[in-house]
Amino acid sequence: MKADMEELYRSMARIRFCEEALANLWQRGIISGEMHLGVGEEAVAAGVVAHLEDGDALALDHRSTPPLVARGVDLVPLFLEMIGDERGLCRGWGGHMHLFSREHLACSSGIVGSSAPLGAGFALAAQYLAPGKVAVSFFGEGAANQGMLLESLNLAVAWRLPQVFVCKDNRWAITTRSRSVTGGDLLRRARSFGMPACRVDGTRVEAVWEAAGKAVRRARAGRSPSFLLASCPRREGHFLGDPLLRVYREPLKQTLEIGPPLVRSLLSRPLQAFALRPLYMGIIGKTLTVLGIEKFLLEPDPLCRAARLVPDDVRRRIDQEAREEVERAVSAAMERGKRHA
Amino acid sequence: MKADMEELYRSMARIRFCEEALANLWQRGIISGEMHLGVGEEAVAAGVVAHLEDGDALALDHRSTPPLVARGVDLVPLFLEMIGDERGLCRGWGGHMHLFSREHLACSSGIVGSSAPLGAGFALAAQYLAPGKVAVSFFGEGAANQGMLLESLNLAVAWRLPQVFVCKDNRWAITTRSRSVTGGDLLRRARSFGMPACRVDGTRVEAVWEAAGKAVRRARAGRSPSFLLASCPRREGHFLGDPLLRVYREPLKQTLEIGPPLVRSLLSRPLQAFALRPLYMGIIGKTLTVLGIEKFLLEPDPLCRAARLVPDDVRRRIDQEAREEVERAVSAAMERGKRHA
Amino acid sequence: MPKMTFAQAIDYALGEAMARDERVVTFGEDVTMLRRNLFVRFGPRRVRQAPISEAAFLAAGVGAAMAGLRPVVEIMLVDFIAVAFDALLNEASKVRAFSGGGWNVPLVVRAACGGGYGDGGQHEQCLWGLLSAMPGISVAVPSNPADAAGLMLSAIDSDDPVVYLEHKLLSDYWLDYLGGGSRGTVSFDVPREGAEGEVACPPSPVPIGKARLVAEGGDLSLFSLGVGVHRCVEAARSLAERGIASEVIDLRSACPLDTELVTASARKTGRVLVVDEDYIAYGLSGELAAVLAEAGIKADFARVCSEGAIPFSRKLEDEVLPNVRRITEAALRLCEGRP
Amino acid sequence: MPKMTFAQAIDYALGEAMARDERVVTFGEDVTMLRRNLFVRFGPRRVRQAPISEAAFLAAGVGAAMAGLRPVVEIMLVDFIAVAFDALLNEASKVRAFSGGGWNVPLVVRAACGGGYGDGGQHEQCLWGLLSAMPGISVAVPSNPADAAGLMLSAIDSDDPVVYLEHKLLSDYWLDYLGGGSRGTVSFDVPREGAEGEVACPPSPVPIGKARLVAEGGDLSLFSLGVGVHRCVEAARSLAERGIASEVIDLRSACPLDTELVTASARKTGRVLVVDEDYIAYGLSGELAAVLAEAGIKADFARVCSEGAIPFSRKLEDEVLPNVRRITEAALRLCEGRP
Ligand SMILES: Cc1ncc(C[n+]2csc(CCOP(=O)(O)OP(=O)(O)O)c2C)c(N)n1
Ligand SMILES: Cc1ncc(C[n+]2csc(CCOP(=O)(O)OP(=O)(O)O)c2C)c(N)n1
Ligand SMILES: [Mg+2]
Ligand SMILES: [Mg+2]
Repeated sequence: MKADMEELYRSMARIRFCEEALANLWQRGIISGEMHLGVGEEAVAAGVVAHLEDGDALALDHRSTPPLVARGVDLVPLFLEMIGDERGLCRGWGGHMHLFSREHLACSSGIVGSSAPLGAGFALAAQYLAPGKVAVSFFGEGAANQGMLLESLNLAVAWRLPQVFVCKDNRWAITTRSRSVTGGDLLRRARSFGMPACRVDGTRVEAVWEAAGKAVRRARAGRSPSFLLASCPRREGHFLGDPLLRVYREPLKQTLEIGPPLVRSLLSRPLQAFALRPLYMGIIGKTLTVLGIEKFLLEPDPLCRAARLVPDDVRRRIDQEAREEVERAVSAAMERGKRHA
Repeated sequence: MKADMEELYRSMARIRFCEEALANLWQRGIISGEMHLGVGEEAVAAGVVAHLEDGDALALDHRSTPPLVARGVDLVPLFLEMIGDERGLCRGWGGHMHLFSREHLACSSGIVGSSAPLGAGFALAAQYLAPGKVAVSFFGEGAANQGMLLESLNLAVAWRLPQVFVCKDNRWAITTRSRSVTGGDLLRRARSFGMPACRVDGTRVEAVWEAAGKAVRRARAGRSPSFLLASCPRREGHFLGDPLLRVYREPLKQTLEIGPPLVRSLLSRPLQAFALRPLYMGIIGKTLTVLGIEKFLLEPDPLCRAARLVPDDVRRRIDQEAREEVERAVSAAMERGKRHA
Repeated sequence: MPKMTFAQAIDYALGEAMARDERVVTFGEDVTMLRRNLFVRFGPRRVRQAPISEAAFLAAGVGAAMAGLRPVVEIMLVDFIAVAFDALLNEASKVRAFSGGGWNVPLVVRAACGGGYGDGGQHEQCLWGLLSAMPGISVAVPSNPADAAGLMLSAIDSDDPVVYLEHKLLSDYWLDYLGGGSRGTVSFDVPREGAEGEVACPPSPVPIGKARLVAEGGDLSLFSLGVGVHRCVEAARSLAERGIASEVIDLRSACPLDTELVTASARKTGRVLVVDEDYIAYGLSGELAAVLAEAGIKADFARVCSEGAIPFSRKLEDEVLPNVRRITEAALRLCEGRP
Repeated sequence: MPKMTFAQAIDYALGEAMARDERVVTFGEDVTMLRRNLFVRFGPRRVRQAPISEAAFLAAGVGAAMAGLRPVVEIMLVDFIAVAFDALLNEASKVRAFSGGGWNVPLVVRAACGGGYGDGGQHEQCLWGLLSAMPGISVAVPSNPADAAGLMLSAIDSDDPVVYLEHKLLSDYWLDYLGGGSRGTVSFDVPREGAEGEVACPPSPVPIGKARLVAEGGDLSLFSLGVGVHRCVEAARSLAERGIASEVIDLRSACPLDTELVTASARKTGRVLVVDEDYIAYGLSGELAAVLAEAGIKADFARVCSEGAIPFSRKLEDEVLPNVRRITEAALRLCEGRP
């Protein structure tokens, strides 16, 4: 079987436009709290979710909208939920980190790592109630150091759960370079629990689709769980308004905010380790720089990459349809939200 | 450097006689609660602890007496603690699962897996307060599925902690065959976190001593943590009075206790899966048999093995000295305990 | 009605529920052996051995319950729930709220609790206070075989998470396992009416949140649950000898509380003594005090609870856990108006 | 005395403690950035980045404290303590007891808590009730910069574990991070006297367990901590307009409780209203009710708390968290003797 590039591209476009709409609503103050976008993860979400069918389950983390959009969750209740409306997907109780759709067997949690055991539970239930169905857990590379996630890798193997673990490796956990606090290599780590694991370029939807297909089929056949390590960029910082990104967006303002206290610390008494302080300052500076460079120069945009695999006119048509769909959903949500308020 | 076999044997003999004394006190009802013995683990405890020096730390699990005895904890307060005396090592508050010796930087915990992060903390403190000192964590192969232990493997590598993880693989976690609930292989698992790991026959003290020496030196030099997987038999069941062992010790009595309810279940209505029930019954039976056979036929006794490496007369002298030392300590403890009661 | 031990009653109810409903499964460490009678009946698919990974398998229980199973997850001793706390605090107890009422978690967490056999403070805690502090979870604590069976049935039938606590002093096999009952050389203060008794056949459900009036009396209300109930009954006997008539109420669950029965009794007697094997601070005794105060009941009030960590030494332990002497003394002080 | 924000005050005290005592170290996720001012001053050895492994690094904090360090371990948001609960419940809080008093754990657990910015129920909990239910641990909850600095010093100086909770509504950088304060389009009901104020230089310790009398009054006692204190002060103002004089007490710590001040105030006013952003059941309000009842104080009693999970929607959230309207109404009912 070959990937249906048009459908994958459509899925990715829908995700991207939804994320952009969310960013816009958030910037306008209509969405409250943190807002972790999945911009950059479109290929992973689209490529994996394309293999799911009715009765399959999804356990998601704090970047839960892309897989839900790909899964076909109704956009109007989704946006209504985001704006805290009581006719939202969760009646305004969940919000963007706790999106639940019973109909799609999809849940999310803001506790890093918990999507793994929750997904294991879905997979376990499938063994009894719906053989042949699978559960997919999405999480980040930072979550791969969380105990319950590591336990789940073992549990899935021990119980032969029809589960697929999808690790979205964007190399960062908030402001921490994950490599700097992670021992060994995640692929070997997953394999060491006795499940097949493969690395895939998470900016290439066709590659994700291919690898995910194998993993899902394996799970469906009841053969074993698998682990997918998909590298993908973090194009919008950890969350919207990420102070580190703001250093680049509003360099003057942020430097004025962050700078003076840092300089004060540099000179503060007693002068313990005085000679070393510029070095420490340098570490902070370097983190900021790396974050900035990665964002602006090096990271490929998965949507652009996918676009190249679709005929131009088709792509334009899909773009327009997806954009209109999202715009309609946002207006409908805003409309109903207002009427209700 | 070569192992000082006499000293290692002495350490093992002391451990064994202490464990036997504990068993005796427990059987007489003088020690309350569970009693997990370390009979079978003498070579691991002796071989590892022989490398420790002042300022090194120990984090232990529910089989904590062997390493403490090897470490030179005073036997009288140790026994006094076991009998719940207020002049015991922990004034009668800790008991056999919560033995603490501040003087030896040694702690234990009955929560499976916790010795790993507690040991990480000791190692962390050493980095600041006592460079060159190390921390050793002891735990079982069953604990290797506990999240905080897995996290600790990563933490130790990420922070380059001077820590040695010692996994005593006795193949069982209470009545569970660990292999049946463990994915992959523990050696690969430890290595996948980026630390050296090696397997060693935990019934051969000279082999343990050699492997532990490398690991401890590596930690002392600040180079990295290591993982030791030492296989060792579980010669006394999970704990004293283990009902599964009793099937062999008091076959008639136990069969009378365990049997009839099982048969009742076999025949209970409604007869779901009736045809399969004898199979299920067989699984129970097989577990019991495997446990029994392992104990009585296959398992080598580490103490006997070590004895062969020591001249006969020396061994006899050591045996006698150790036995007398333990007997003296037990009598002193019982004496004081009585005086106090 | 046949006589059963406390432990038999629980597994009897669980077995009946499993026979009745395919969706009821149980998993946890060592269940093959701990529940061997159910294992022989239902096999390894429905009585499933788990690795020592409480955080993962309890959260898996949450997911499985969301997807339509009715799992009874065993966490051997309730003390170990600490390593799996997130599954309760941030997942199980919140799904109904977060989903706007659209999704629920029919999960039972089964664990043994309580002390009195000298196993030390990491294995003898009760923790029903801690567990009741999470909105969205019920906590059932039976004190006798009939309730043990009835509450287990209700827990399994409940559409929301229930923690079911089985006191080890009432459960012969736990005492045998952990207290070393196999030795003839130890004995435990096991309340007989708790450890064995009649159980309806088939077992009849006991609603969670309905307390039981164990003894009537007009001078003093004794509120407790689990083993504490039996200690209260014993204390009430010795109080009766001094002419004090105590009302003993078995709360049966720490959450929800049967505020109706509790307030009625307190109103009647005007004196309340809470007997709680769990920790004194921020626990059952506090919540009861607040419930009474909110209802405008200004009863005399005292509490006999565990004041801190439970010591290993049997002698020390007997002093720390609420015992008949402490209960009686506190009751007398209360009745005499002494502080 | 210089003016500081709440957040500055905490890190100021922490920085002073680190400068004074080499054994004070801090670690947790993202501390390089979250504590960048301390990082620049003390470097990566003493401000140490951790993987997302709270269970391991909090327990490592326990071990490190036992071995002589004085770690301040950051658990970003207190909600996440659930994944590391064992380190507190079964390790940190029990070492002193288990070792027969011979060993102690000078550990500070620092976490942000509280809601009011629309982040949903897994990120906005208070949990000081849950944390206080473990014997052997103190829980400090400052409500203003001076206390924030002073309690942090005392926490670090304490020889036993202290959980130090930093309310996000008072901490500008957390609000900026999690509430998205960088947008000009949102606003939060930040209590001004809590978010900024004078701090002694050098900071002076505030003993843990000593409450503060914020306002005197004879008609009614309002007990609270954290942001709740400011809500009480505001309610007291509007009550004063109706001729009701409220006494406002900032408990400053959920455990230990300043029972002396609390009972004195309740005795004086005869009416107690507990305002608690944490959950209503099995929490602070209950414990206070029991403390009062035990002391024989039969005051009128009511509580305004969070009744259950905190909803995401700002509108719903404002209703669930104790707000000035709910406090005022409850106070009025209490003063009018209505239920
Ligand atoms: C148990 C827990 N610890 C910490 C956090 C705070 N937190 C939220 S997202 C995040 C980073 C997660 O990194 P990763 O898993 O790589 O996902 P990413 O955000 O990069 O997609 C952290 C530490 C949390 N929500 N839960
Ligand atoms: C967190 C936790 N879960 C379960 C238990 C109960 N338990 C005590 S010992 C044990 C088996 C441990 O197996 P292993 O680590 O292999 O050590 P062994 O007893 O074989 O030496 C279990 C499950 C516990 N004490 N703590
Ligand atoms: Mg990441
Ligand atoms: Mg083992």
